[in-house]
Amino acid sequence: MINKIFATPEAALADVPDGATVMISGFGGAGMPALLIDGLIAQGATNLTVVNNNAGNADSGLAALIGAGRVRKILCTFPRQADSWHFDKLYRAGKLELELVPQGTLAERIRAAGAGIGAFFTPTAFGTRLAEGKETRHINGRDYVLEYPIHADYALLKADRADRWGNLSYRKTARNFAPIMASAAKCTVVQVRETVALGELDPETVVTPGIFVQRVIKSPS
Amino acid sequence: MINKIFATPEAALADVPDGATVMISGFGGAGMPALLIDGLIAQGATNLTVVNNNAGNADSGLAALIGAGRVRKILCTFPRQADSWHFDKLYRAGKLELELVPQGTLAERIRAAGAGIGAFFTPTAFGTRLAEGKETRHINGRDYVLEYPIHADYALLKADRADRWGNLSYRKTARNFAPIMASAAKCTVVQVRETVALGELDPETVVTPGIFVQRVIKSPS
Amino acid sequence: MKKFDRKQMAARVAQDIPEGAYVNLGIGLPTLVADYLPKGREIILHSENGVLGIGPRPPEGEEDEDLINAGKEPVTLLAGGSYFHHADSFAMIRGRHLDYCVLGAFQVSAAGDLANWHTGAPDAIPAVGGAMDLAVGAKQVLVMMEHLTKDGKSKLVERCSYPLTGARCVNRIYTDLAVIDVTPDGLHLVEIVAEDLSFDELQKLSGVPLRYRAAA
Amino acid sequence: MKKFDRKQMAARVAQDIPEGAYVNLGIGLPTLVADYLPKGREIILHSENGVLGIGPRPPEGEEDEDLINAGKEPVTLLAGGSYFHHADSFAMIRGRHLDYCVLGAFQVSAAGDLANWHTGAPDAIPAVGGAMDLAVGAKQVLVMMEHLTKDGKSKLVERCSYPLTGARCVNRIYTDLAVIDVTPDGLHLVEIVAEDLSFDELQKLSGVPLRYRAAA
Repeated sequence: MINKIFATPEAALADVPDGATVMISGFGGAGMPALLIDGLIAQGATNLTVVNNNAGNADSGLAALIGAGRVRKILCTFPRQADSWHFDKLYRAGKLELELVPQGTLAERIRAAGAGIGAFFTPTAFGTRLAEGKETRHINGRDYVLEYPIHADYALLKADRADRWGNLSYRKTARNFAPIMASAAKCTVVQVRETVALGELDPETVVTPGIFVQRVIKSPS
Repeated sequence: MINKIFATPEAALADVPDGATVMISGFGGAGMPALLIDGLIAQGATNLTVVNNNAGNADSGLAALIGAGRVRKILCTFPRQADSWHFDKLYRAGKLELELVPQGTLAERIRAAGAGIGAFFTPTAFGTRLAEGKETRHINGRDYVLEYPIHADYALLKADRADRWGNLSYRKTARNFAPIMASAAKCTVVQVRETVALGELDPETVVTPGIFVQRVIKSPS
Repeated sequence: MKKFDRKQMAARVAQDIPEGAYVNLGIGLPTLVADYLPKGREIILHSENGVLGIGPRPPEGEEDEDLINAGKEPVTLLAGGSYFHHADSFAMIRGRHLDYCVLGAFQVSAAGDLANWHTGAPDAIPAVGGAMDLAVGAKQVLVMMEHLTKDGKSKLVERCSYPLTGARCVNRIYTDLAVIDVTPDGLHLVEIVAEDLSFDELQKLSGVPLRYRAAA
Repeated sequence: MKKFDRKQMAARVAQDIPEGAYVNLGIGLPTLVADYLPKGREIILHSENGVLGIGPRPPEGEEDEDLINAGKEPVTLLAGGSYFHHADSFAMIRGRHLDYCVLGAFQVSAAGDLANWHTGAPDAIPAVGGAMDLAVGAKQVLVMMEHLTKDGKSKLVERCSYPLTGARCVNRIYTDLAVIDVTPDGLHLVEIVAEDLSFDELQKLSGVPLRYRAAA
């Protein structure tokens, strides 16, 4: 019987190696998998490349992972925040590499990885500093920049409900990056508010089919 | 007050000009907008370019549009069927141009149009006759073919439920091409089984947000 | 001269947004436009974090941490709203489905170049968010900014000195002094909004030549 | 010699599909594999028209025209199934999320090239469907075909004479005579399935050299 539901974050994250690329869902706090990030900090993997919209806030979650010195590089769109002090300090000290990506390009590069697209031309950032050194092309009256997929070894996600096949539903704007990150990682680990029996999720409303999910952890309530 | 619900197919299709590119949803009969296709036949526009998975079956729907001589060119993935006689006859007579596209490439080209992507590299069809003459590239150990978006003037779609903002839900595998076609056309016209009050569709389960929909017609029950 | 305040600026932008429009309001000053949309005019607000149909800020104590806008402020959802993931959200933006976006700016050039993400300071930590996508994607890009910097320099410039967000992307500029259209032959004044400000005075405060044009 | 019939072929393929696998069964002969998946082994079937978790054919009279597979036959949905649109469905395929696909074939070459969409006849109306996507996308591409054409020619060939569906994409071939792996150094016999057929006889019926190899 297929059962993707794991008992503990420790078990679900045991094999994350040093040097892994890890996608982390969430936009600010909405959809941030706090339980899994804490699990990753406890697990100890280091030299990580992290993909997230931001670069951590205050002292918990992604900020704590960065603060613990585990992150070598971050791909994100908006690192600078009033409370991104862990990132700011390491970045200014030259200890943390930043690849700044426009938000839509970040989303499309993640989606491209999941969809088997080798590269794509996007109009975003053409003529700006973020397209410097990149291949460009004029297509049908418009200028485009060539962008490549972002693949990950692990995706750590938060969803609302899951069944044992790994089907997921989300809650409101907490959905954000999770469905595309699920498709772009070799191993997708999801923390959910609730696990339900197979068949309880309406097949019309499954947002992430279980084919994209390897491991599920229920958050303690 | 926004109200995208039209009273009749005639009103919703009145402005389709000769020479338009028209996407038509459906995979076989599932999701085929029969009412709108009949409306288009009655409306009289000709010299059309049609985008569909198939090239019509038997004597109704898309097959009737083809049989009426209104279609100049068809982009599809599987024209040849036991009952595709209208297509077969005109194609063999050289009166109907065919652009045969692998199914996943067809879907991705439609999605690219809706998503503002200028072109993309896909591994599908590399080394085959369907990639002849196309630009190719070796990226990260794999061979790819460059493909361009398919834009449409109109999309004729079938969905299950709609509200006056044009939000749509679908039923089972009748969903198929409709959500991506909705995004790729300048004017998306949808026939639905049922129209509902604003707010009756669960915001978590709207599959096609109304931003992609211009006109809605309720099918007679 | 009496300049428009932030609320007046927001109301002036709101006045130009028609019934049925799909609109993205940028973080900061542009977000204020939502409060001044004319009553009874149905306008559908998009936020790049995956929501269409944003309603007003919830009452104190009824905030939902899972329902926020791109500025990470709590919002509500109107009847008819919907949620979607980030790739779909930016497909809407990049695919030219939004009728309008309203963005803040550091500088706008006579050609409609927009600089709003980076001051160019070498030690600044950069952050771009969805601005570059909105700049190339929305059918109409509206900029909302003060006419002058804090030290009195024009934010309308011949050529942006700050790094660009997008080239030739701005359609209309709303400042605390005037409403100005970007056209193929330069900037055209639509309307002076500051009280007791002549065209000549406005021109002196602006870093680029302005032309008169009948209001749209 | 007694060849495997279609049901035996389907059962032989089914035997190799492990618990938990995500599988796409091509139109025609491969669809039959669904009927022979071992009871109690949970396997999730995908169809390119936007469904995961396909169940058995519905009883007569309970067909739903909105619930079909890629062969346009009525199917059912298992608990745990889900629906999605065509771009998402082919993202699953192209993005290498399917563990297996099973495809029919006109010819397979010693290098694993697959020809299954076009006979090359100049007057034929071509049709490709999702075959080219499946050929490049599935982690394991299994081919299921008769060993010989109707006029007795080997469908295993040095070089496909029919137009290709995909180059170097096939992993394993199931025929009515044998199971054969495609490896970097040619075709390796896994198992003879026809009764009373020697390796030498099988080799004579095959258009390319076969090597022995221990069954996987």
